[in-house]
Amino acid sequence: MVPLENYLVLSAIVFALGVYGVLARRNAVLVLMAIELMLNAVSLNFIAFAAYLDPGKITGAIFAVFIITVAAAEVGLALAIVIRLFRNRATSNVDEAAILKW
Amino acid sequence: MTFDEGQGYVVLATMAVPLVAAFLLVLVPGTQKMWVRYISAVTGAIVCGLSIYIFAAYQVDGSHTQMTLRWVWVENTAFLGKDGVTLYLAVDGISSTMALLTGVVAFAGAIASWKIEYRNKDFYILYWTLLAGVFGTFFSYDLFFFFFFYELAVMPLYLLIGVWGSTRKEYGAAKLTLMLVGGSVLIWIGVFATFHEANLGTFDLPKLWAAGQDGTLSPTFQKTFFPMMVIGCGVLAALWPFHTWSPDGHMSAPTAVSMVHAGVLMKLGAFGIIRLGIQLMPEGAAFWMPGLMVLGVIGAVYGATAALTQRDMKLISGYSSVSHMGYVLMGLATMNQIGVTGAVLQMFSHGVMTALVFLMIGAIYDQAHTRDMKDFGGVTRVMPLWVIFYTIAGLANVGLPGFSGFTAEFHIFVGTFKTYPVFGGMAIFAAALAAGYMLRLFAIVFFGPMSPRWSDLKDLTALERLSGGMLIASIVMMGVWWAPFTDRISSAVTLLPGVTS
Amino acid sequence: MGAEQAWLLAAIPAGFFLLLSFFGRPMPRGGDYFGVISIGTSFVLFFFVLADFLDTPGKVGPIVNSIEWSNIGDFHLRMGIYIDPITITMFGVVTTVALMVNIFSIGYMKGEPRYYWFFAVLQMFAASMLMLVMADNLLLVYISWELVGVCSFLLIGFYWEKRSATEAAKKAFITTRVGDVGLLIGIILLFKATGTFNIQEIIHAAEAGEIGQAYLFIAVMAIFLGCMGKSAQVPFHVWLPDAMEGPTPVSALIHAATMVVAGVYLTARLLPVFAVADGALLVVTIVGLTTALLTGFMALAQTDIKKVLAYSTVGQLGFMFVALGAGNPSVAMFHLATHAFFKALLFLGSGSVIHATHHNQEMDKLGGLWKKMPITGTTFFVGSLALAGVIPFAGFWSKDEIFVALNEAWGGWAVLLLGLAAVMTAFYTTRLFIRTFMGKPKDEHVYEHTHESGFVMTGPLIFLGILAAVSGFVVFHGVGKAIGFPGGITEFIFLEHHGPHRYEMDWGFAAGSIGMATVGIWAAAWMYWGNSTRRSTVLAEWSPGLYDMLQKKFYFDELYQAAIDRGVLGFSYVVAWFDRYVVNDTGVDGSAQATGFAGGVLKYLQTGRVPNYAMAIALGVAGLAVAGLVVRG
Amino acid sequence: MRDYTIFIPEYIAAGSAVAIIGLELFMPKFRKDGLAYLTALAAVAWFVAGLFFIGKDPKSFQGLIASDDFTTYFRLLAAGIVFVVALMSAHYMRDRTKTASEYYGLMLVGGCGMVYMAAATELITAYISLELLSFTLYILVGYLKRDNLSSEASLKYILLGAFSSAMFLYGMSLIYGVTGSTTYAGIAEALSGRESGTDPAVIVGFMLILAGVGFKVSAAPFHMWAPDAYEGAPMPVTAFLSTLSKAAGFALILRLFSAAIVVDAAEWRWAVMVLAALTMTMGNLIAIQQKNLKRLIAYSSIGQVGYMLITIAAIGYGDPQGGINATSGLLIHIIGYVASTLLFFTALTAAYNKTGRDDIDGLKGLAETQPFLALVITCSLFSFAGLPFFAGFATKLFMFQGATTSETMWVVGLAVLNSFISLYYYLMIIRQMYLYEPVGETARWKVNPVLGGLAVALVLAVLFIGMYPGPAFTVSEEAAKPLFEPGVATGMARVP
Repeated sequence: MVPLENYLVLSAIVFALGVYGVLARRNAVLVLMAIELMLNAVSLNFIAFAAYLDPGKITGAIFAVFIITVAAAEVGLALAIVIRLFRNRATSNVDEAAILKW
Repeated sequence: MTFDEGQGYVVLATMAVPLVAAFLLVLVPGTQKMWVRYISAVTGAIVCGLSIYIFAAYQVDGSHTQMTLRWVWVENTAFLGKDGVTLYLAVDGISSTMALLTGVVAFAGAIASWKIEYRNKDFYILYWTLLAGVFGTFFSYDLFFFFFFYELAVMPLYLLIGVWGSTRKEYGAAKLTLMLVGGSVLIWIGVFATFHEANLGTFDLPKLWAAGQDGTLSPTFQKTFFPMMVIGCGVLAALWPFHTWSPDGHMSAPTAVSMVHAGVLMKLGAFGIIRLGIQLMPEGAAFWMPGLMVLGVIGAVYGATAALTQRDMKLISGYSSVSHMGYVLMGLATMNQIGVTGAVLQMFSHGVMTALVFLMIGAIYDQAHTRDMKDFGGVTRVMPLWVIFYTIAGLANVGLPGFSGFTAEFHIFVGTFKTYPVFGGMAIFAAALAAGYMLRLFAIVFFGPMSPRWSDLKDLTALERLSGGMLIASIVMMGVWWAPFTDRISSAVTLLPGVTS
Repeated sequence: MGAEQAWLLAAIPAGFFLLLSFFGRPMPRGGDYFGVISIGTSFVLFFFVLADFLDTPGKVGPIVNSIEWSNIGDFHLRMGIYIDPITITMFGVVTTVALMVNIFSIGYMKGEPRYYWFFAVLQMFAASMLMLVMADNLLLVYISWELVGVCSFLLIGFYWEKRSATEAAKKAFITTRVGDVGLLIGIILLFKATGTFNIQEIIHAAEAGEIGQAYLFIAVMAIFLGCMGKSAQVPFHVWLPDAMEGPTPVSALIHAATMVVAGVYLTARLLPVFAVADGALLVVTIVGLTTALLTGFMALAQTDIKKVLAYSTVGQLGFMFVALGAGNPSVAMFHLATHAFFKALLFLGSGSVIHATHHNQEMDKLGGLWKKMPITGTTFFVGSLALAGVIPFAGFWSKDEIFVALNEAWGGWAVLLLGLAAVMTAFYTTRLFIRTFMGKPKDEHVYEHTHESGFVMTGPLIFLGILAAVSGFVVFHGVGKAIGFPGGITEFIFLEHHGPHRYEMDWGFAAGSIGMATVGIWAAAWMYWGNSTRRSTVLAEWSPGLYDMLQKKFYFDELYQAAIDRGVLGFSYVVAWFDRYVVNDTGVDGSAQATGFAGGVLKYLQTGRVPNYAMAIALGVAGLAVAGLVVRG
Repeated sequence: MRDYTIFIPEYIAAGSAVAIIGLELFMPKFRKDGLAYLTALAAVAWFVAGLFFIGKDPKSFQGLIASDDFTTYFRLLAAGIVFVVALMSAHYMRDRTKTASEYYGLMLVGGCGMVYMAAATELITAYISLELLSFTLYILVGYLKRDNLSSEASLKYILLGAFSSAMFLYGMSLIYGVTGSTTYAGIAEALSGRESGTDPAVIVGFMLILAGVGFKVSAAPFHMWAPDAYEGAPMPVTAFLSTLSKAAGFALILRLFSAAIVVDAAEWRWAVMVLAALTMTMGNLIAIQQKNLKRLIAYSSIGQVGYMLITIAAIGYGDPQGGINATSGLLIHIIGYVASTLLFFTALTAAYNKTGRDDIDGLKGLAETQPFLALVITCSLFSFAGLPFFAGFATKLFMFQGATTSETMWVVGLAVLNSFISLYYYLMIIRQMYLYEPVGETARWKVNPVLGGLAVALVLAVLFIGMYPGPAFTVSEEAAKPLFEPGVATGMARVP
């Protein structure tokens, strides 16, 4: 059986990639994708922990399901807002959405 | 209901009448300017009468605190144990004297503000709120309410100065308010620390005092937090070097606010040092008092020196207030009966005489629209009564016998000499400088040839005479027959911890 | 009325002060008659007190009456009166001169603005002065001391429309105030050592040796500083000549006869304490001598009648201090009294002249006035003789006694120096008299309009003239006995352990005194008799520099002015600058600005860009996690 | 046992939300301000229903959701906030949008989210309720679709919100990994049962959770979304954000920290203290430089969060009684803060409806043209600054007192200093109103009676709490107690 650590390291790497994506990407949609990566990493974590540590082996999985559901809703909402912004400003570059500052 | 409880309601009324007046004024339409004035005058008279009663009815031979009123406010909740927060009002010898001061100055200020036309309703609302705060602080025997009223007294100042003031009023108002609240920051911290350290679950001051004296508040604690309390209160008492709001603030403030502020509010600071410093942390006081003495002396000399070359009359009084409050701090720092009594005497004395000075400056500024001494000269020709009043105030300021200033300063000097002869000498020297700046003002403003520009200045109005007359009566009373004051004050001072005879 | 009720002497004028100052203005003639009534009552009461005092069993024993004033813990303050021969003498001097001056002023001040106010303040002054001399404790002394100072201030500045008057008033008050710093320090030091303000108790404590020598010396010197200020001793003398800006009756009462002698009075009162402190009396002597000499020189070159008299007053006060320095209060008080009479006379006389010549007090414009003003001239002549120390006028006896006492105490060198001062006194007095009353008028216009003053003014002159002529005789045992005293003045006023001392004429000293007076008078006559311009300018020609220095009064004023401008005011400017720019603008406003600036910088962290915000979150988490691992791991 | 009755108040709220949305769907011409009044009515019903739960025995739904006094406290608070904000929005939204029902519906739903955040005793539930509130806020912030700022604010909020909830989740996953449980009781039991020594996963997990909740309450350095979102959002939503969202965040923090991870307080309390210090300082310093009122209040509320966080640290440092002290302090301050903020925004909305300006200069001369509003705004600002007579004084004093322990003393001092700095920018606002003449029109104008009445009621509330804090404090203590007593709230006997 693959040791738990492998899952955790994978999850950490994916999470870090997600964080990198959020920090580095300028397109709002890509930022959203990066956030999805992070959420996926979390789900992976939960499932791995559930499988290895939780005697009931179920809570983590439930959590993962919820995360997926919420993430879907989140992306839907976020895309709607991005489109809203695109309509108003003809851009989806997060750097250009910077009227509000200081 | 015992007699003492009944008197407790008098104390409550003294504090509450201004509040009620403020509330009534909220209901009066702003266009009814005369009604606003009548209500304020009546309020002033009532408050003044009540405070005279408190002063007169205080039993010198009676118990330490009299006229007690206790209403439980919040108790047995979370960290508050029994008597957690109580509306605990009472007077001792010191606060009865201060109450008298406040009553007189409040009435004088209220009728001196008669001629305010611009939004006088708002002015009086704030004015009476401020005074409720002042009275409340003097009467509070509960730390929560002490601080509550202390802040309440500071709160309205920004608008009072900012809206009705003159000469760089925004700057003066902001600086004054911020510095005073900045001082109370330190008191806040001290309050939290004290409550936590005493661990009694109560803000009841007598219990906390007992804790301070029996060592529940450890010496280390007291030494750490005493400076905070004293500097916090000291800002309001123009403790050097936290005094700079005084010249600027007074310069900007309208007449009545200057009167009340210099007359009464600055006393709150010194009063706070007694209540929260000496009484709450006697060990800290014993340790730090020499430091306070040094600052007091610096303030006394420094204020007088800086006043020597000022040209704005209000600046002179602003700096002289710094100097006189320096005496108060010195008196407190002597930690002996005569000195501390002198400090409280000086609080009263400086209160009435500075109120008179500012009343006079206001009387001429309203007509001349300038306070620059060099603009004036020979004013005696057109305003003889004004000159007489101002002269009395000035001479009291100089410490001339027969006026309150001497009585107070004399006691402070005697007290100071007992422990710090050199500082006492410097303080007396500063009193000589006071003669310098006051006489300079007399010579330039009152005397000499008169510029025709001022030929139509009017002398004091009837209201100003009444207002000034009351203050002069207080000045002369204390100057000539000071036993009623010293009896009351010393009856309380004797019981202060750490004060030697 | 018993002597215990002597406080009425002060209370009555005080009451009239209130009456006049509140209601004087609308009264007919400004209520000037109330002034006379007020002081007159005190004057009459003085005789009751005197009679009662002399009647007291044991004769000259002091009379004490005091009440408790305030209590602070175990600090009990009592206020009361203490009547002894010194007080009695001062009572006599003050009430007499004050009464004369009040009467004189009715004529002199006629038609002046604020007429009622003048009389009101005179009452206030009389009350304070009387309180000063009967106070049984130093606190009350200090209180009265300051009150007379304020009256002096108000009266010098009576003509406040004149800048010079205002400046003079200010100068007088502040100069004496500087001395008062010392006085108050001294009083408090003595209180600290003895725990009381009561003069007699302090004296007992000092004599019992309860106070350390050095401490006592410092305390006594501090008090003496106050006395010097009040009595215008060098270097505090500068205010008195300027004080001549006040109305002349005021100069007579306050700046010649009474207030300025308060310093002498207080030193005399505390002389036992001075005597205990080693060296204190020497200092007193030196100050007195210096003053007598310097002001003698200064008076030589003055042309203003009143200024000459002012310098002469300072000089005579110096004489009194010399007497005190010799440890002899009786002589000092004796000279104080005679001086009060003749100097008041001279001032009132000069007031009469000034009044008659429409406010002309420059000798250069006067002259030959005797013919026009016989009464004034005669009485002035008497006064001058008394001042010059011509036998048998009052000044001779008291001055002669001073020489005797001085010789006993400090020996010949001091006598010589003081003798020089006496010569100069005779010189400038003669010069003054000759240039004002003798010779030909220098300004015909002024001369034409001059006329003798009315009786209300000449009456007091005559009365004081008589006193100036005869009051010196009280030094004799027989004379004193005849008017009811135990004997001559030295048998009436004395220090307890010195005991009464019966006056014996010392012919050697008397001859010396007469000689000195003669020399001075002769020299002045030689120079100024008969409008001889050649001789009168002999000094100016011989040494213009010296003459200029005399006229400029040894540059004291210039020196002080520079010290005040450069020193005190300069320091004040520095402090004010420091307060504005360092404490306020840098400290207070600076910290406010720094806070605002910090906010201004920090707000640029808020770039408005999502990646930056996300970076902040990420860094925050990372930072916390790392810190956590370091701290806790 | 499945006791569905404990959700009755939320049934009312959520049902009303659906009803209101449906109403507009079927009656598009229905008055838009009418919707607001209906919402307010629903909030009243919600509130009244909530009243029945006061002092009842705590109940738990499957160990996931607890209904106790703590929950009820936030239930009533949520209903109150929704009531005020709905009334506040009536004219504002009527003038600016064609459809308003979702706005009001979401507001009610968001309120439910807050209640569940307070009630959740399990991580998944907590997360879901957090997202429930967040989603409604994302939409509300961007509700003015055609408004550039509104949509930008919304975008920033959702991107960063999602980012931080990912952090939060990652933290939860680590804690789950260490403890093997997602219920607070299970976590606490597992944490206290661990052998001594510190597990890096626990530390990192705590920090990530801290970041997640810190984002919610806008603690520095996770606060940066707040000023932008506040400024861009419609005015009433700003009020909603600064009251309900903050209170909800603290509800979650309180239950989570005191019930689940207090046993390992040594691992996180210092971090909370540091965050508190950083937050209050950043918030107040930057606020000095602001020109826009909404933005200024955003920074000011960040400062307030800094103060409130001290109590969380104090819970970590204290014993159960200390925890009750600190928590009741925090809860009473939340009452005071919410009341003052709502008061401020009520008045500001009234002014904004007239002038259309939300910068500080826009208030110039308000004391001349509308003295009542000027007075109300002054009251609220003084209350923020903690001056007496107003709620802020008493509540802040009690909060700081409750939060004072030997260890947190220095942050309390810093907090007081900061509240002094805050006075400066409050005075700047007051200065504009009172010291300057109005620009343009100087005639007096009338305030909408609804807003006026609301303002009067809130002023009275603020004054009452300020002068007689006893009742509010008792309520706060009652609400705080369940967190620190063994029982439903923690689901277990408290671990020492």
